[in-house]
Amino acid sequence: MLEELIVAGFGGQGVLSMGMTLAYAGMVEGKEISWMPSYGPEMRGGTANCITILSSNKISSPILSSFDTAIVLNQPSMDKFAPRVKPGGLVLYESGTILQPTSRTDIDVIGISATAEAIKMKSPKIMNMIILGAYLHLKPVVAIESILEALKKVLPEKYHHMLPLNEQALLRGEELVNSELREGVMLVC
Amino acid sequence: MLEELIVAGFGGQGVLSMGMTLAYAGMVEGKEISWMPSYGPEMRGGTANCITILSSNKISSPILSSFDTAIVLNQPSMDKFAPRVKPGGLVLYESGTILQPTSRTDIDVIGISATAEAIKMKSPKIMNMIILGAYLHLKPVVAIESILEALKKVLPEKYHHMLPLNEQALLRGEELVNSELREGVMLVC
Amino acid sequence: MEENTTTVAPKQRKVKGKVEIDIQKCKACELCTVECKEQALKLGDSLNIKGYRYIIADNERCTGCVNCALVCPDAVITVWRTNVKKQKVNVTPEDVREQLKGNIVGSL
Amino acid sequence: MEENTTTVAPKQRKVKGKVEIDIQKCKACELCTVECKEQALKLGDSLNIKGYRYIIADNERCTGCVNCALVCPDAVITVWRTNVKKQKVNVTPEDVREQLKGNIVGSL
Amino acid sequence: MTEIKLMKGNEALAEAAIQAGCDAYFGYPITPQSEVLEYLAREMPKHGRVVMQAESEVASINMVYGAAGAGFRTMTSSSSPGISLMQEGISYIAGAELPCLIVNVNRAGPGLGTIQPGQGDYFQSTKGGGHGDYRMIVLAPASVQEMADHVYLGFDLADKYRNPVLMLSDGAIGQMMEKVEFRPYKRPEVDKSSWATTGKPKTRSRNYITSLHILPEKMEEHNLKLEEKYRRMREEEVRFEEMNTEDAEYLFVAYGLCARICQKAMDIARSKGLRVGLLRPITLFPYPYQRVSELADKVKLMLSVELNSGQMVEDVRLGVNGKTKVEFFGRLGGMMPTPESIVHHLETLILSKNGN
Amino acid sequence: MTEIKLMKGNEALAEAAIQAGCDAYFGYPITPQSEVLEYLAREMPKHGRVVMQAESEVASINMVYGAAGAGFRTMTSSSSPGISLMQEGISYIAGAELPCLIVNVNRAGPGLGTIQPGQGDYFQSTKGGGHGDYRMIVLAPASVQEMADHVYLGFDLADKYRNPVLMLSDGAIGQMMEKVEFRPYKRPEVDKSSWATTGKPKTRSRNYITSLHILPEKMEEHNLKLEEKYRRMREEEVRFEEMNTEDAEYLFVAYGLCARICQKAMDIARSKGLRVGLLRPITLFPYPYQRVSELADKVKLMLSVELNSGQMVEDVRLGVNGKTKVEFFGRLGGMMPTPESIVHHLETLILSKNGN
Amino acid sequence: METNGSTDVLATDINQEYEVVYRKPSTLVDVAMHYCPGCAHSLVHKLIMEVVEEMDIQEQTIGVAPVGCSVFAYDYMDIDMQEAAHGRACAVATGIKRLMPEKYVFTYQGDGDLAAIGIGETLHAINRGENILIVFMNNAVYGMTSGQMAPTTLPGMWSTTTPGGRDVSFYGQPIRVSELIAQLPGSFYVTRQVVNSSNGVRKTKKALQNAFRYLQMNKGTCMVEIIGNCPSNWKMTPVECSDFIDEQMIKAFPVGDIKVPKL
Amino acid sequence: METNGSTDVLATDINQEYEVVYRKPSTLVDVAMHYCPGCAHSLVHKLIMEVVEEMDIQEQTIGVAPVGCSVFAYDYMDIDMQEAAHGRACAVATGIKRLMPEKYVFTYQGDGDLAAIGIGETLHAINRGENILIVFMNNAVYGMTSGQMAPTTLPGMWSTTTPGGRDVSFYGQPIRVSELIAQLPGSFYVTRQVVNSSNGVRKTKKALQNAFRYLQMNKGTCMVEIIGNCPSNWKMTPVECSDFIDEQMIKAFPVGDIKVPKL
Ligand SMILES: Cc1ncc(C[n+]2csc(CCOP(=O)(O)OP(=O)(O)O)c2C)c(N)n1
Ligand SMILES: Cc1ncc(C[n+]2csc(CCOP(=O)(O)OP(=O)(O)O)c2C)c(N)n1
Ligand code: SF4
Ligand code: SF4
Ligand code: SF4
Ligand code: SF4
Ligand code: SF4
Ligand code: SF4
Ligand SMILES: [Mg+2]
Ligand SMILES: [Mg+2]
Repeated sequence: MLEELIVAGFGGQGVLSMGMTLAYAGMVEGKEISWMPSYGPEMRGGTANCITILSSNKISSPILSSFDTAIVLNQPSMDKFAPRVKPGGLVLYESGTILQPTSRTDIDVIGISATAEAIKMKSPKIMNMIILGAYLHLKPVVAIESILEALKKVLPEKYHHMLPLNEQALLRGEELVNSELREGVMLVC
Repeated sequence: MLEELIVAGFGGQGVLSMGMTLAYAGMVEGKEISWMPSYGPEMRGGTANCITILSSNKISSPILSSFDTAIVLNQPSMDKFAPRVKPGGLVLYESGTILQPTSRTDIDVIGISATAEAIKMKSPKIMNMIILGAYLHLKPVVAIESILEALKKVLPEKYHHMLPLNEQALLRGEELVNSELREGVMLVC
Repeated sequence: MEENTTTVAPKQRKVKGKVEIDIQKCKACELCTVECKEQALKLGDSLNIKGYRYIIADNERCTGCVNCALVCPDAVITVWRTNVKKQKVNVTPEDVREQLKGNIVGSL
Repeated sequence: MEENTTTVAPKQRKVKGKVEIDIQKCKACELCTVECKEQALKLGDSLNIKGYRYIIADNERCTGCVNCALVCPDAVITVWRTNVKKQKVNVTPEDVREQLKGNIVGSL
Repeated sequence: MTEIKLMKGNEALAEAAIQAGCDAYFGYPITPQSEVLEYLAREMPKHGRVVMQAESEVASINMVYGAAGAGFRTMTSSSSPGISLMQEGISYIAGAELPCLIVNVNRAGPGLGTIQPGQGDYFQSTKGGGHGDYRMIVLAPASVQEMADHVYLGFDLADKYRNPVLMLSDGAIGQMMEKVEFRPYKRPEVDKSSWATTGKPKTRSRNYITSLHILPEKMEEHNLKLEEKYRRMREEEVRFEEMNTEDAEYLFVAYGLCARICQKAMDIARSKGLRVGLLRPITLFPYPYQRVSELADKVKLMLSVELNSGQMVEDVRLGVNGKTKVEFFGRLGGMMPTPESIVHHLETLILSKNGN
Repeated sequence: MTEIKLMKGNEALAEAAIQAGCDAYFGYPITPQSEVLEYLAREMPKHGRVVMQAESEVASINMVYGAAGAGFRTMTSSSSPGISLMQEGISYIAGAELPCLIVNVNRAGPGLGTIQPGQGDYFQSTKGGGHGDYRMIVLAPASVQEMADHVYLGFDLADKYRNPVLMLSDGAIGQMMEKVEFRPYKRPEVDKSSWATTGKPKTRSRNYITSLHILPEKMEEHNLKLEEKYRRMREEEVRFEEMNTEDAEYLFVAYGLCARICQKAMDIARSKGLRVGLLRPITLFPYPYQRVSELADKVKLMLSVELNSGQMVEDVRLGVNGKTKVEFFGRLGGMMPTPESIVHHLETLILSKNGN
Repeated sequence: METNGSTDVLATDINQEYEVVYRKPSTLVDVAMHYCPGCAHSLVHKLIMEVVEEMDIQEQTIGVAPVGCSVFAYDYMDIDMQEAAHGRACAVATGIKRLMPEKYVFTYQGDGDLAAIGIGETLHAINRGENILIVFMNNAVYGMTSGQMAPTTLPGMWSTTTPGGRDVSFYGQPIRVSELIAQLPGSFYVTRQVVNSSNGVRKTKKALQNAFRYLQMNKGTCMVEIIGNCPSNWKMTPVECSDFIDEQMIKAFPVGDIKVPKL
Repeated sequence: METNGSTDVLATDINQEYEVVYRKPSTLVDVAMHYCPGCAHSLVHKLIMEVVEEMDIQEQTIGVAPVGCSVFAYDYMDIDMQEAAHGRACAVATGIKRLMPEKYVFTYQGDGDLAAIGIGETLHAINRGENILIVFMNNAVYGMTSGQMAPTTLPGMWSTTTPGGRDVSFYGQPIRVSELIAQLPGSFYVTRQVVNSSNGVRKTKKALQNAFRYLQMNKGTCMVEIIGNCPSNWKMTPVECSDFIDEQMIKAFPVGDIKVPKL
């Protein structure tokens, strides 16, 4: 098993923690993992991204030029990373923020209005968990249980009461994908 | 013409200026010259020396391991440099300060009581000029006139009134050597 | 918010002011809103390209006191005012050089 | 120098002192000679191995006031004194530790 | 079995320092390694160890001098510009023979440059960025695990040779997260009482720490003593890793992060039928010249891949000494070569070579 | 004809700086080069130039940054430990592409070491003691005359390439006196208005001096621009001197003071019938690899003679690339090899070689 | 320029009926600054550029940027500038000013830059009485590197390197740079200001105007210390920061003139 | 030991009839020091070692030598010592003291070392309140490098780098380190003394004793500044130096306690 994923978006969108959660979940399942953030003066705005690799074998390069999946949360990231997705790969994006998805037809391109959904759920911060839920439904590289396990590590103690909310968000993401698919989005493969 | 000379003694004995005067005189006569001082925390006592080379041809190494002449003004310098004089070379020393001259017989070894003489002349500082005079009498590598010329450069303006005194000192050195020789010191060659 | 405003109705005012917000550079720090005694400024709901909810001005309330502009870190506020003559606030380079000849000047 | 000395003749003194000079370490700085009110110290004529004219002491004049020793940078002076009991000057480590338990002590 | 953690390289480094019994850390913040100081600021006090944010890198390295001189296990870390400021101090530490660990999380330069990863400090690290003839053992971790392992190794080698050890990492390895395991560590016994300045008892003569030998004769003696030590390092401490060298026709030579990328490039190349191997120097000083020389007899071409304009390649050439072709491929300014680009570069070289 | 003076190397350097139109000197005292600052403190004000004793070498190099950045001909000088403290500043100056002259009157290290002459800073000077990929043109004067001549040359090259130039001298050349002639000097016209921070008129966009390029893409662009500059230097600025190479069987390679000593050693060797030649690199960067390579085809053995533990010898090997035998002879800690000892070493090498 | 405002007024008649009473200075480059929302750096950049514009000294002014969040100052101030190594701005400014004594030279530095690594260069420049202006942005934290302790961090104040709050028994008290350097004969004008209110801004600008004028006299170093904020690392909103400054910062760093020349 | 003294007294009966009232401390290594004749460095070395002997803290004391003429201090003081890089003694001492809080740690520094290149490390160590003693030898010149200007060189005073005398309009006023650092809360005891007379020596020794005692309290940094001489570079005899100190130096550097703890 090998999944080479990039998550990209604005600073505050929880891009890094999404990748990190996935990495922890991978560890929970005894997979080999690598999480490589872009770092820099994010604090002063700008974009952030991280490459997360899950594999059943030892991982060589933590740095990649093409990906199985790109999760993009703003337009610049869509423009930058969609072209780098391997044929047959997946682009999952936040459809509220991104108005021009890629026009590629050799990959799956699926948008989720996670931001709006998060606001509905009264906690904008969990937007990234909704996306993660959607992603895992499309590509079950780790089990939801492992994610919840992972969240215990990622979230500081004092936020553990939020775990249920996060679980809801993950499930909400799942549902959203399903409806999307029902609305007839064709998966390439 | 090539003269490879080392002058060595205590800090305050005017060792460096003696060599420098000689170097200037060499320049006055259009010779090639090199003057290499030992430097370091002399100020805090210890010994000083300088290698002075006069030559009619371009000088390669300013640093030498053997010398045509060694002018030594204290015992440590005698012990250190007398052995490094080329066979047939000259060791000229201050006989008031140095009690054990070298026992070498393949070189000329001549002592001058310049310190006592300088005190007689009421200016201990010119001890080095007396020695220089003696040296130039034994080895006229430059003319006395050139030395006087040189002193004008070496001495700051305000000391130029001392020039006559220096000249006397040079001549006194000459005489001292003569008497020494009269007292039957044999020159090897 | 409208309720608890204590400002007199614009019409009565001698001095009228207007502000203009360079919305794409606004970062929604809200330092200006705090400074505006007339509550003429508030955060809007729409986002600018940087993703910030930029400031909306209600110029009917504005007296042109420039306080908002002074505290705006990103210099995105321009302020106009009527009857400026009476109480000159704007400082042109010329004025300042003039004053500088004399003693230290205060800023506006 | 002998002439203008104002000190009483040694014999009358209650306290007699003696100094010892570690001549090979003396650098002829003459700081001690200035300090010695009894003119008991002066530069000699002979040189030590370092080439310095070291200090000669005339212990008949010495009161053991230790001033010379205090100012000697190179710590080459040792001072003795009679009747030390009366006005103890020397300080042994023990004394000092004793005193240190109390308040700050002055040095001798 | 010890617990496996998921950690950033910088954090793994810091945690390992604690487990290695590091007594004191002195450092000054700089991206991309501030996590080291921040982690230790949280954790060290719990172990009664000393952690201090110094007023500068110059102060840091001189605090290290003092603490190491007193016989304590001491370290500092910084990134390129900060390491440059330490050069005088490092030269002093080497001259005074003080064991300590210095970590450079290399970023791209020169000057302020950028905070993205780089390997532009190779020369500074291996040939001595400071003045005078001195050497540090230079370790080049290539994974988060090694960020931890090299801390133990580094401290032990420092004590073994009474010499500073440098870990030359980079921003990517410092920032990335991987699994890391902290294996039980047994600290070797070292007796520093003959030189450490712990206060002079009546029973021994005083200890003093100095790099000053004003008499050239004495200084040369001291230099020769150091050279002898460096010779021993060259003999005993060379470390490297190699992959697929048995049948390799072409060899990638790379360290640190680059070695990881080259490993992927190697796989791609092999999948294309190119017999490529990889040599990863783990110690950059002492350098595996010997092994390079042996491999030079076997391969047609060596490609040194670095995040700089070509520094380690000089050591590859010195090892090869003309016996085979040596080429260089690198990216600069914090840019990363992709595995594909490396393979592509190799292919063009092979073509042009056959061209000749 | 210009007057011939008898001067110390350090004084000749200082006088040349004045005659080269140096606008400003910032420095901090250190043996064996304090004469430079002292001479200029006496003479510069007479010419209305700026000379300032800074509070440290760190301050000096950053004052140089400021003055050079404003477009003025600026220099500093120091000796080994002081130069180490300047490494960050030098890296910044190289990164910001500021023309200036830096003089290192090399003494023996590491650490405080001793004040006697050394060549232990060769690596630091030529490979970059600071962080990141940068290069300075490095000039190695071997006489008091060159201490003067290289100042003109250094300033001109600095302006030509908008790059710092380093003069790597040593304590002996700095302290010794020889004849020196100050030939009339014509300063090339250079227009710095496109970058120097002299105050922004309405007529041009602002100039700013920086080494920061936060985006890797931009930083790499900048690095590549620098590399192109360094490539041009390698092409256009290699300088060396050779003696008796036509018929040489054995070659001494040495720079600075060592080259002078080797010259005498060569004469002695020839008087003994050994066909010895001498190659003296004048630019240490760019290094005369090409010429070394050519000579490697002709000679049986190259002996690199240095006042260190063997640094330049690596560049000799890189130039030779296995084509002939390369050996090293050096003294350390401020000790000087005598001409005789060099010849003796060569003879034993020849014997042992024939032994094989 | 995309703007809003009461739509019934057209730009043209605005200019007839109304007069501009505040506009961004022309000397401030018209780009979005990289600073976090509400960051005092941007505000102070603006003020300096207002003074430069009003005094019409753009061509006579050279600025020196530090290493810190304001490292990019040269992207925003439309004057010739140099970016100095971390802490060395005063040395760089010395190099510039000594060669161009007729110019206005100022440094812009953060507390880490000026008071930690750069305290030596700062003190010596001031002791020499370099005729430069030092604009000192004191936000009590290392902003750019994300929140480590600065020499000015308040006792007990949290930072990433003082997770338990600054322990003065370990790190000592915050350094009051202005009071310290006012001791040096070389300093000519030293003042500390805040910019967390329109009045503070007015005073700060006045201080900057004074400083630039004093530079003309070549009587010594001027320092304008500004108590700034760092919303991102203080973990507060800009408005909360303003309160924190009033309630905490100015207790440790009293606002006002510390050294004023008697003319 | 080759000595002289009135020859009629034999060493033996000396010890019966007389008692030693002054002898070189056993903690001072019995070798000739390299310092120039009359140099205050040697004198102050002696005083420090007297205190260490009297307090019997040889085993608890670690000294840090600077780069300067006193770089060789470790050849003379019979205690464990470290030789620090130029100007960094306070950083080195911090490293030692923080790891061995129970020890007495002192630095011995010249004015160039402490106040020029080292002012940053010095100030920060004191601001942290490091519990160390700084013995500051102020001889207003760079002795070791042969007479360049120091930060403490007097206005108009000649040095090899101020051939026309120190021009304060160019280099500023001499820095009064003790007054400056007394401002810092971290400093606990700050005093300035002279050693050009037996009384000065007595006071200086007392100051050193106080300082070592205060170190036991761990209340902050102690500094004992000593106005020293430099016959070789002042171009005066030691005795002339003593007068110069009384007539010139103490005007610029007033002698006495600058900060005394209220206990
Ligand atoms: C030599 C060196 N050390 C450390 C750094 C990392 N660094 C960059 S900015 C900074 C401090 C910033 O704090 P401050 O000066 O207060 O500026 P602010 O960002 O708070 O405005 C540090 C430590 C560096 N770039 N160079
Ligand atoms: C980094 C560095 N810069 C400069 C020097 C040269 N240097 C040695 S001692 C010294 C200053 C000595 O003056 P001071 O500190 O006053 O001590 P003093 O000799 O007067 O007692 C200098 C500049 C050095 N050794 N290292
Ligand atoms: S100018 Fe005054 S009244 Fe108008 S919006 Fe700004 S603060 Fe409010
Ligand atoms: S102060 Fe300026 S940036 Fe902040 S919210 Fe108001 S207009 Fe926007
Ligand atoms: S002890 Fe007093 S009296 Fe005796 S020699 Fe010394 S100074 Fe003179
Ligand atoms: S003070 Fe000491 S060194 Fe100086 S002359 Fe007197 S005895 Fe000699
Ligand atoms: S980190 Fe702090 S100082 Fe830096 S830009 Fe953001 S708010 Fe301003
Ligand atoms: S040079 Fe000055 S400070 Fe140094 S030893 Fe001599 S007199 Fe003392
Ligand atoms: Mg700050
Ligand atoms: Mg001094």
